[in-house]
Amino acid sequence: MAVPMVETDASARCREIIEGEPFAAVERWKGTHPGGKAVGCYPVYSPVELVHAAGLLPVGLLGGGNRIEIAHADARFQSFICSIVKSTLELGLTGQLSVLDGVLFHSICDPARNLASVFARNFPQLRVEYIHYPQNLASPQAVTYLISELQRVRGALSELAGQPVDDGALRESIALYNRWRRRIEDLYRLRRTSPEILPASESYALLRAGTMLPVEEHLAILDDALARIPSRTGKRQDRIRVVVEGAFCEQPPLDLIAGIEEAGCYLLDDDLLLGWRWFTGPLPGDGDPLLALARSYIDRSVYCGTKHDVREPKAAHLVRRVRELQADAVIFLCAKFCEPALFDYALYRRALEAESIPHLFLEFEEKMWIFDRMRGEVETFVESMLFR
Amino acid sequence: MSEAPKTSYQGRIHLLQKELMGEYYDALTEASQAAAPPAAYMLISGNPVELVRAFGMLPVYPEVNALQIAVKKQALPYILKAEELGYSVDNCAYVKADIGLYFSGRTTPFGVIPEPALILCNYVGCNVYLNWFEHLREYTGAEIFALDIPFVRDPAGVRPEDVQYVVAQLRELIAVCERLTGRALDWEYLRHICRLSARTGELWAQIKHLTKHTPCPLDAYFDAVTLMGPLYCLRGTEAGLRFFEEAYREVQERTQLGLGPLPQERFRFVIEGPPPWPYLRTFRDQFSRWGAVAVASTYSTVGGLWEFGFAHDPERPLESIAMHMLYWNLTNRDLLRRYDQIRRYVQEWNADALVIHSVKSCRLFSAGQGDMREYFSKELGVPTLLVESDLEDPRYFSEAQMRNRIDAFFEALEHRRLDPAGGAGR
Amino acid sequence: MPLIAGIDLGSRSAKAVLLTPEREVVAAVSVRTRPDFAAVAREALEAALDASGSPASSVAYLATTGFGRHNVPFRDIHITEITAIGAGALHLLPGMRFVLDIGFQSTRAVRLNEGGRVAEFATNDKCAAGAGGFLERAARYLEVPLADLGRLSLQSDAPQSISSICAVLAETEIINHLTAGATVANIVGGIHRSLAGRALALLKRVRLAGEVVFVGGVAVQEGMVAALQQTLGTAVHVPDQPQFVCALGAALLGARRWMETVAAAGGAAAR
Amino acid sequence: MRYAAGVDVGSTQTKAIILDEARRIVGRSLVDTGANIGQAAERAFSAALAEAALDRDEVLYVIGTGYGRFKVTFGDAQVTEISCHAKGAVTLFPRTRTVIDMGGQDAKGIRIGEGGEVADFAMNDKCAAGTGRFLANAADVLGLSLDSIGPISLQGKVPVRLSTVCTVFVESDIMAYLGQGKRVEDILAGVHSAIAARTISLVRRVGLEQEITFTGGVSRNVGMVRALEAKLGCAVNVSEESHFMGALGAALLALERAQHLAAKVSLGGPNATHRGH
Repeated sequence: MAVPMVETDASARCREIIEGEPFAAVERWKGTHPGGKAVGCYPVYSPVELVHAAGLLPVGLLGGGNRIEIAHADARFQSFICSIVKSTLELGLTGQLSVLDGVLFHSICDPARNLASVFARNFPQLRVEYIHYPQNLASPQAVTYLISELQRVRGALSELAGQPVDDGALRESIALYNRWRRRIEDLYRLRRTSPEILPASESYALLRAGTMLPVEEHLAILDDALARIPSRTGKRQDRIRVVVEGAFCEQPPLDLIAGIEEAGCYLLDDDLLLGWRWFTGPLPGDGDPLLALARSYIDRSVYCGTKHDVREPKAAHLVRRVRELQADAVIFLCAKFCEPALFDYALYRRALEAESIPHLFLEFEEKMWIFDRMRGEVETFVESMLFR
Repeated sequence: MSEAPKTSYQGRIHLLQKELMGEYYDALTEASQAAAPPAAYMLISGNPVELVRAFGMLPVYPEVNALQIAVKKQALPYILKAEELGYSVDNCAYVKADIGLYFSGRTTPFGVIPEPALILCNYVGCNVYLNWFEHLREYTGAEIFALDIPFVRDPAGVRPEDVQYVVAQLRELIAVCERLTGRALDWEYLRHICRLSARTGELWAQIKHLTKHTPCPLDAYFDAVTLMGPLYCLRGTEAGLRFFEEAYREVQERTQLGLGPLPQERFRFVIEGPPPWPYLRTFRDQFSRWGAVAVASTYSTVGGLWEFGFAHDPERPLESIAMHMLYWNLTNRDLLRRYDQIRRYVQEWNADALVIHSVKSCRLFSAGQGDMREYFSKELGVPTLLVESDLEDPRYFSEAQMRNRIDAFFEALEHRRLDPAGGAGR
Repeated sequence: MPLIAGIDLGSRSAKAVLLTPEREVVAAVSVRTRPDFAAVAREALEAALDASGSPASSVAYLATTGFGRHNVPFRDIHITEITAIGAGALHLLPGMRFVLDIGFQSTRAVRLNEGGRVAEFATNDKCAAGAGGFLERAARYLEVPLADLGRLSLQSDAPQSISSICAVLAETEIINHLTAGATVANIVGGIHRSLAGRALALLKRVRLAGEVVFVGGVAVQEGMVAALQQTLGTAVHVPDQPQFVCALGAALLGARRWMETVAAAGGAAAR
Repeated sequence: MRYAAGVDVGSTQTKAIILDEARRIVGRSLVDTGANIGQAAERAFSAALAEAALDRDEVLYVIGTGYGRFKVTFGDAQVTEISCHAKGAVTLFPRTRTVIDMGGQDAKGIRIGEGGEVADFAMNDKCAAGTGRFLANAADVLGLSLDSIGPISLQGKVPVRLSTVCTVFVESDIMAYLGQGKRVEDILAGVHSAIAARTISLVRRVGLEQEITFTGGVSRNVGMVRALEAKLGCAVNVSEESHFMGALGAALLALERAQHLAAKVSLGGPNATHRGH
């Protein structure tokens, strides 16, 4: 770490969870919840409130990271397909997803859609649901359609859970996740205001662990971390303040995030695990919960490379965010072969150059082990910004 | 080495097609100068061209423009132009060629592409469509309509909610077109256009079934793509219908005469995936050398699956247009439905093998084709060859590498024929 | 007299440059890289000291750059290649705004601002068929000494296109051209053309406008320079010993720091 | 007495083998391919003839294979190296069911059917990761000879993990590990294990039925043989002839052809069918 700091128990625990055996935390949960079932949520966004309300454990299905050796999956998906598609399939082909009872995919990109089919064919014991979120958000029909789609998913989840999901339970889950997202927002706010005491790599670890734990348990961890971290002290260094964009699906290794910081950046904001903090405000707790979910998706959710809203261009969002945070630059951290991110980059770059906001483009793969090359580029970028 | 046989088939349809496509691009050129009739940019996969025509709008297909440039071996400069603008070498090259073209004055060797009055993004399966038209909207500033087509995700097929959703959006689209063209929709004219499309689709379907004959009267891949131009650019017009009446006559005649595209048909194969447009001829010859003919292809069904029973319904125009986009085309169906389609081809079209042409640009097609190969070669025992290149970017085609794999594949098939003992895998 | 050293630890060779405080080059040497970067750095430094006939004690400040810049425990500072290249190129050819560096395994385009600082840069993160290592392997296939490539391509009348994205497939292309009976000169010409094309793409990413300084090991090949002139449609300047520009830049920046800090603080501590 | 020959024109080396009717090798040669491929084929064939002390017209049938097979202009037919490697492997190791072939530009997996024919095959796709070139580059970066890296890799105690099997970017990975002070033998062990994993997942596309025979230039690399065996959990057949396998297979096929023709049986195939057009 740039600033020597004692890691809080909460952070240490989270690091264990994400660097330990995949899904060990889920195994533990199943141990204490006989008959409990877990549902994998493939990026980007899954209606976790529905999963939770059905009494199922929503689990982040986020690829194999850099500990897995691809020995089967690259026979199914070619070399020009991104890593997360292959590593997720590899987990399945090597029996490491047996802890899951269902998986939710949605229309984020073409490889992910075909992966859903390959899952259905290769893992008949898994309940595979493919969700189509509306891409015509300007249409008044979108809400009606999305409610019917969420209704369909609710049906599938209650079949899996063996119990109906009633509106009451759903409202409670919504309230719970509203609280959870508020805490995550607190975490990001703290990082923005005091990056010297909360490195992005640590806040990421704290967030990432939430994709493996029951939300109730994770809320306690966040409360603990948020209580302790502010009392830390650390010297604010002469670094550039950046917004990281492009890693909303495949996730970069923790060490890469740390490496970018150490190369001289404070990461004020990012789109890592974006789907888990999808809504920009709390969901209404009263009224029809499906309507609340649908309306929030359409009118109060983050901008994202996999969500196409003709009502407002993504680039405008990004520029506004950079201005709001008074960031010096944007670092694009795009997963290799991630078409949505790579396409967005062309539009973002155009908008940033019009606003003369400096930016650096980096490509990563979750399976990376050494980052010297990228780190060198970030160092140069920082040098070019600090001594212009 | 000795010269191998090349295709002998150059029929009336090939000439007529050139003529009609020439006229189509002349119309685009005129429109680009007169700024009328209004041009609607659309995508090939199941689309509502019938509706667009009913308003007298001119359908423009960036995909067709991109492939025409590739066929003329002129795609690379446009692709590089787009890469200068920040597009990645890993982005779909159709998009890059089209955007490179847009920033090079929209002028091609075969015509000038008009500016769009409407950017009609019919999101049928391919997610790249969304990015593509989002970007075109950014560059052209034209009005965009994002026609959202729910993916076929339910084993049972299309859901009533999906149809209602699409029909409702079509009604919104009608309002947009009425505003843009200043004319009200003439429902009778729309029904007339649907009638033309229905008849056209029927003839196309019959041609697809004629390729079950031995010898196969036309190559269901290399010759079928010739027919696809008119199918997309002229569907719903009298000229388009006349072309398919002519085409059907010619193919049926060849069937009766027992004529195939090659002097001798020695292998029948099904092919999956779009062609390598910049090297179409080279690629075809590598099969012709072996007397191999494509009897069915998935690529020829991206725009519609008429051969499996679809026809536009003049009495229910919006519903049938919706069903065309939702269900009756290859791209909006999940991968496993594509496996079934290919299995039917192999069995009912009596093929010896499956060839998967995996193109980097189009992940909708290629992502997971290794699993497809697994399914056909291991579970069904269909000899399967997977080769890679691209549909637009010449930098991904390696002639020697391609030929090496194709030759090896047919050497093995041949060997198995001569030596039934080694019938393993058949 | 105190000397400032700049060492560029690259993937193939380590280059050392020695400067007087007046920015005068007294030695520039190159040694082959070995796994132990620290040892290689020492070796390069000693070779440079021998060449200049100065004692080890005369090294007042050491700046490292290149791949192994972090692995030299006795350095005073490490600087990234791109920053060093910018400083070196601008020193040799004042007023230049664009620098192209083609080394063994990476190609870089840099845009400098008035102060000679890096304003923008781009590297060949995708395709090593755009770098010097590719030329070396090509030379092996074509059975011509690397040194002759430059002259050879000048004799090409019909350069063969090498378009593959991947260096390995590009090698296959070369073999195919040979199979098809193309002349070696035309293949080399084609290789230089394709490298120039890739360089142009990189330079466009930093908004090329104006003349270009071409540095790095590959810059010694006339044929490459000619191909660049043609492809870029602008003047391409190659300084003497272009392969030392990165080490020189490190030494120059080192000298600046030495002046500002070490000297101010009363001279470098005995090393 | 009838003779037949196979000439394998590879990207770096060209090999020729001449067989007598009893399928005994009576002549063999190996020359560098170099820039003039046609000449290389010619040189290799002449050298083999010289070793066998035969005249050209005593060799009834010649098959060219390898990337430069169409430059074997004096040949009677061309056959891809896939068929040839399979033929050679099955002849030397009759119980071969799977052939792993690693050459400079290509990696291949071949499944052999009951009849000894090619039942299925898979080759590296557009991405050249995992071909022999990868090892050559690794050797280059480390300043070692290609022949030495295999034995050295066996000394590795803690193999490093490469983040890429990209033949091009392995260089920066290796440099970085050197920077971190990793031992050369551990880096090489990591390199071999990464390529073995990549190759096996390629071969898995056609199945991994035993016995498995390892052919091609890389099969001379003992480090790769061990790495493959470790990951496969079984021994692989490797022959002294392994890197002559293509030429040997071509010669065997040529001999069969010659006998077929003598028996007036026509075999078809594009070249055979249209010879004399």
